[in-house]
Amino acid sequence: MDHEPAPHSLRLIEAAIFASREPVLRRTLAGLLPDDTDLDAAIAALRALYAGRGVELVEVGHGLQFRTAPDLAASLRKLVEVPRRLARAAMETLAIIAYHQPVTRSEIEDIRGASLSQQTFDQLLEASLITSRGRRESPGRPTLWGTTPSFLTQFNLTDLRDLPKREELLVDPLPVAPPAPELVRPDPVPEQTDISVSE
Amino acid sequence: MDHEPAPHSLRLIEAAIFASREPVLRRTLAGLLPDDTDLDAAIAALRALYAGRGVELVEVGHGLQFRTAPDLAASLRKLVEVPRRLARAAMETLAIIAYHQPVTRSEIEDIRGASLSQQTFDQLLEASLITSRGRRESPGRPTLWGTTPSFLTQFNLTDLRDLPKREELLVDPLPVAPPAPELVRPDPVPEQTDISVSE
Amino acid sequence: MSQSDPDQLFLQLDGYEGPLDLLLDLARAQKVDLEKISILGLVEQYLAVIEGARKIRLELAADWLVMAAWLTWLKSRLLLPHSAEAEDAEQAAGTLASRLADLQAIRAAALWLNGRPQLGQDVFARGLAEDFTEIDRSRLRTDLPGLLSAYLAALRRAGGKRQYAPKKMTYFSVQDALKRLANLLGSLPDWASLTAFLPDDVQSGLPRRAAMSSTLIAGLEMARSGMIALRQDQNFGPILVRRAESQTDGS
Repeated sequence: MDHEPAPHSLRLIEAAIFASREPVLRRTLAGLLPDDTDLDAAIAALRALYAGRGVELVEVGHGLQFRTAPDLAASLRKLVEVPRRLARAAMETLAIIAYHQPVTRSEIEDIRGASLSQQTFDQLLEASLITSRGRRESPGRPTLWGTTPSFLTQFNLTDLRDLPKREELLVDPLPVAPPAPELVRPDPVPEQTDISVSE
Repeated sequence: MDHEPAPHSLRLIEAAIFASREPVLRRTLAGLLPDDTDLDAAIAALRALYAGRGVELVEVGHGLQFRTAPDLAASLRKLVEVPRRLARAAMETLAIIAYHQPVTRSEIEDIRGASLSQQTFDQLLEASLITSRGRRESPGRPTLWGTTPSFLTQFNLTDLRDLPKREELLVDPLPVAPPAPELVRPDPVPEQTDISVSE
Repeated sequence: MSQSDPDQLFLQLDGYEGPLDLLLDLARAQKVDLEKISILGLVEQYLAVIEGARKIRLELAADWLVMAAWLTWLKSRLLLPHSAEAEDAEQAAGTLASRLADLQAIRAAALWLNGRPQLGQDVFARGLAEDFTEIDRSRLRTDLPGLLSAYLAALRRAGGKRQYAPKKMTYFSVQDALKRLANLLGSLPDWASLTAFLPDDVQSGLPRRAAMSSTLIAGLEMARSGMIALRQDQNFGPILVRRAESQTDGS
């Protein structure tokens, strides 16, 4: 790879994305640059610059963010405080909400065939992964639930459309479910690496 | 620039410094790396990697941290306007001036039933909401105050006549003054003063 | 984990997130496509598990038993020779199969999500964020309703406050006291308390004390010039006053 010494634009968007803890929207970046700058090209150049490094540029939830490379996770967990992973019930509830949103609580319970514990629900709310989305105009006017932008950010998704389709999910026979009761997922190896490059 | 694919150590300290919430001490970094790693060389290599870029590796106290390049600060600065609210006393004073103009300061105090602090008054003057309107030809020749065109703009009024009439505002009667002999001002608000509409 | 160990079995039941969860696991054990699964075989396995669990503990959660009852019904209908009821059962079995497929899809989705590098778990964002935001508070935020309610508030407060306006005090002066004492003295035959000479409209408080001291000073003045006599029988006792016996008979 041979590229010129980074031009001012490249440095500027690098600094802008680097400075922020949250993903930076493309239009924010565009606002920093002269009107005639090719933002996509600048982003691509920046991504290339960080390819294979300890920190990578990823596109999440309509914004850009630098993140540490996934393969360094084990070493970094020693350094950075990590919250508890979501339990299986929470993950499944989250998946239902992601796929069926907007969805009521009783619909979630129907799909899982189990009642939803308050604790699980609170955990998802506290982590800002789900939020209320109005009410369904049916008897009792139950609250509808959906995922938040943080959901996209947390799971490294650009868009809800990044979620695999149902058919894609069901092609392979599922890994045999771990024998209960302590359903701790044995850290599945990420299938394909995260960077959802949008070209 | 041609450098070898960054070795694991370099990537690891890069990610560690990036993700850490505080500047990272050298000995913390050393703890992450294999014992035989030359930490100083790794840090120097990392610093070189960022030289001239939008982000630089700096040493603060005994720790290392990334910082955006100082020359970019001006471009990254983002001005957020958070308009102030007028304090209650200022709002009341302004309202009295709007309805009773031209009005002297001591009349304002009489109407509000409270003394007017210079600070409140200055705030209105500085915001160009009120201005002096000559003097009353009475003992002491007190200054008369009135609202400005900025006042109209600020409140989105085309004319002072757009203000609702006082009678329209007073849905409830004012508290009845006690009948006592000690009443100094028997009729507090002159009936006619309403809005001094300037035709 | 041996299936024959009943304690183990119960423990296992405890780990499932409801009957559907267990059914899905049992179905997957058949290692065929969910479309082609033997519902009848599934039902039998479920009932066997529940039966086994009930032998250990009677207090099995209601939804396990509700499902067991429903599956028993389903099984009996499925075994019927072709009839209207058997058709109902076919339909119910189909519904069950599709619910299991839905749950399987969700489980797969949860696994897929869990396999993503999660922010804060597997990948980390900048720890020491920099903030370039500058806040400008120079503008005013104002609104007309605020102005109007402020006006009303001011008027109301002023109206309610009037009763507290301090009244102008005009104290009973020594001059007043001299005059009053001189006037009233003529009508006084004998010793009388000095307080009797206080004006009628001072009842209490500061005005009364002021009038009291003015009257006393006036009394002392008049006593010195021999017009009256003063007497006080004891410390802090009432001060008595009387017209002087004669102009020459001084104090």
